[in-house]
Amino acid sequence: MTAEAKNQHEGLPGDFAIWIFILAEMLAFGVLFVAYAFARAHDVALFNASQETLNRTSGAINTLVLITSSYFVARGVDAIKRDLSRDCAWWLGATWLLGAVFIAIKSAEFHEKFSAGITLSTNSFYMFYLALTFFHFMHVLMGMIILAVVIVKARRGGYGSRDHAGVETAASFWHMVDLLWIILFPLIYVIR
Amino acid sequence: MQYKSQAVAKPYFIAAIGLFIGQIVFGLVMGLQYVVGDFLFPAIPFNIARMVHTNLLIVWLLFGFMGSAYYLIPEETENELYSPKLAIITFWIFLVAGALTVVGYLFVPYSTLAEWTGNNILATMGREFLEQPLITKVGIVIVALSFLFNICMTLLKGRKTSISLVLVLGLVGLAVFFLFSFYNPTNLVLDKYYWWWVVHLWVEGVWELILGAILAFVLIKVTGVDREVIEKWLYVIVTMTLITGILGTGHHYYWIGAPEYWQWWGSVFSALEPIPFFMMTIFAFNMVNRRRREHPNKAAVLWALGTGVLAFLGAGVWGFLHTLAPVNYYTHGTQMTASHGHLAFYGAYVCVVITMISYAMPILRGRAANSNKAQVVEMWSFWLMSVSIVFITLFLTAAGIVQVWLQRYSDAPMAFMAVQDKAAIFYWMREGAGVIFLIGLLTYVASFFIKGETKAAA
Amino acid sequence: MSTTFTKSMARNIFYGGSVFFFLLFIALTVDTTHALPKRDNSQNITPEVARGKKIWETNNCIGCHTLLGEGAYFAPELGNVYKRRGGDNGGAEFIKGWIKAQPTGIPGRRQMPNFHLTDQELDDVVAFLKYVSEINTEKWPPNIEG
Amino acid sequence: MNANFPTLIWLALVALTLTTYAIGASDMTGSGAMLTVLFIALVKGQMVANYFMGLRHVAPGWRLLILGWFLIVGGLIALAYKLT
Repeated sequence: MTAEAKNQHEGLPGDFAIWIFILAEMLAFGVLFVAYAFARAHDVALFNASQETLNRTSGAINTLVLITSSYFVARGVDAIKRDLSRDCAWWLGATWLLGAVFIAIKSAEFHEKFSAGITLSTNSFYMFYLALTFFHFMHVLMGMIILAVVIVKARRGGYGSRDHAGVETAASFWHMVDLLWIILFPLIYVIR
Repeated sequence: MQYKSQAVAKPYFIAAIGLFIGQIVFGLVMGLQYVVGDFLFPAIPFNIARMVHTNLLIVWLLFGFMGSAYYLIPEETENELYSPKLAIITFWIFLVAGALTVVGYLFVPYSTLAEWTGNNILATMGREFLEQPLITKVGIVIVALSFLFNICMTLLKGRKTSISLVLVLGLVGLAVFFLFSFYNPTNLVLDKYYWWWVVHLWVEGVWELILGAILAFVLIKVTGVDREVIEKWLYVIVTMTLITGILGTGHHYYWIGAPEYWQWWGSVFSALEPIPFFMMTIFAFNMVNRRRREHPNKAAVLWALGTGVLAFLGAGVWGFLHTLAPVNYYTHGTQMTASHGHLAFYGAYVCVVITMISYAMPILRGRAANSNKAQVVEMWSFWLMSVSIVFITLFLTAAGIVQVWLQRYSDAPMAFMAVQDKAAIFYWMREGAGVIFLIGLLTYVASFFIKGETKAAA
Repeated sequence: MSTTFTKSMARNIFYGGSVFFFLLFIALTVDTTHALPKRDNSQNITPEVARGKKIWETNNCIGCHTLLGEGAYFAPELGNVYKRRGGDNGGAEFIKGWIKAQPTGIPGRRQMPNFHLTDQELDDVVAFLKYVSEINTEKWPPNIEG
Repeated sequence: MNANFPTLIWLALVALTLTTYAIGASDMTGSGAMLTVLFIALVKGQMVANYFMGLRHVAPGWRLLILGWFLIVGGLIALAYKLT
């Protein structure tokens, strides 16, 4: 495994280290998704019943929020490639705001569940629902921290068309967060 | 030896190997007691021999880690150790405290030892691996603080490399998590919950940082590969270690009364724990293949590669065998656990400490590497010890399977002692492998005294 | 351009990743702490149980036995010994009788030392083992043999 | 790739999300709905990975890895639902 992944096309966007982290996270989430599916196979009635109590609309809104934020961050990367440092900072700022919206919606959902006395130990469905969405929730927060660091540097013109690995690293991580939710939303909120 | 103060590491390495021999002797005593129940009874009952075996293991590994740190920190930070005198004082305090504790185990009934050493003030004794009396635990904290003070002062003054940073993070983590050994609530579930913060977050957390840092240092020295490449992969490996190991603690929380969700979290994240060990093996072989110099110390290179492979085998593969909750339900508390324990401790921590000793000792004695004759003997000791520990692991795995089959999985489970008799054949074979291990260890010690023409000092 | 792979990014991910997962572990620990009282049988911890635990520790029983599967594998699991030996009718008498009768002295067999416990200490140890046997361990061990 | 190509991708993603939501809101159950929803998730994932993440002009190995992940995870989920 050579350190610089030489390939005839362009290299992976951003820093290779983040890609090792992204693949590890996707592996962990993938295993948890499959674990959810097989745990459900043991107790379909309970899962379906508990699933009804979820707020599917807020889940859908969150999906739209994350997809749009993924679009914004892609536009941000596109902007920095054309040396538009301020535009990039603006797009990333918009992405960050949508992340905050996601956090707000999700926090409301959690609050509603916790105040209803639902915890990780209530039943198997809620364990997976709370565990997976909280694990993802923490990743959104982490993504926002990374984005914030990049936004600050971008506003100071720290990136250019030749050197924007930092922006692409943050963007790749954020897209991963969106990718995970793209599976998580239908799996937990929709399929029954 | 670039810095005079690196000589401080020598007594630590000698003490480490000495205590290692003691550990193996008591291991053999216990191995025989498994098949001849009243061997040395009542002079040394099994539980006393076990305490000495496990405590000597941990103490000699700590000596090895401290010796390694005293050797590599001056070289990494490019300045003399802050206070070699303090290091020697710490050495004697730790050695005397350890020796007194072992003497206390052997010659004083444990309950009396508890009376004398303030267990009534703060009860911390009587738990696996943490059997040390209160005063010894306090002594360990003092030794750790003075050691960390010495290392950190040296680090602050000198060059800060990633290797020394990761090593010091691991050592500080080791000291911090040891403090949980003072917490011993009456609630058994809480007691066990935080007991694992000492044991698991050591050997599947911060100790892996120490392991990674020492291995990276030795690989830079013996392969001459660019430091930037090695330190980059060191960070990736220790990142994978912590992101899987921290939540991996869950695989100890299945059956001790903690909530049921730990069965999911513990299984998933501990199943990922072999990944950093796999990466470490790839990393070690890759670096050696891309080496830019032929280092005369072939034995140290063999130990470094052995560390990668055996750590992956012992901690990775044998760990994964019984980490998933549905499997662990049957293997928990059987010989399967003991088999994983042996190969994991040897493959990961014994091997890396010996890698460092094999690399550093010749230099401390004024030559780049031992003579070829000595190195051949040392390589023999590597294969004798490694193969015999693998056989110990295989025999204990077989005993574990017998135990699971007869006592746990069957509809008509047999009583514990009856099952132990059924597995006696494997315990005999394990004892034989243990004797070969001791021969291998003595061969290793002998390799230091074999003369012959040697290369000039590095 | 080929993928960049810098040490500084690897270091940042090391710090970020470890802090992230340690916080997650703390969150799960907090939830466990809240959930424990309903399942760790701590409501049955009496002074006898506390003394029994101290006797269990100061005689290093964990050096030969396992408790809830953790310890030495030389002697039987004692997490469910109270139930195995008859529970509320006869469990206590069996355990006390067994401890007093040790060592058996049968040549070649594994020996348990005699700890010279007073009757009160024996009752305390039984109270501790009874308390341990009622902890919710997710139906572990698989059967009464432990 | 003209300027508003990403916008088209974005609109497609929104549409697919609304479709998933519609399926969820309706009382369509059974493997038909499940497979459709999983397929939509796969398509959305590929669109984000290839167009937004920029994997389109990266070595095919990485793109296959991401596609493989979706196929394996989606496949196992479908398998689990088939078992019920």
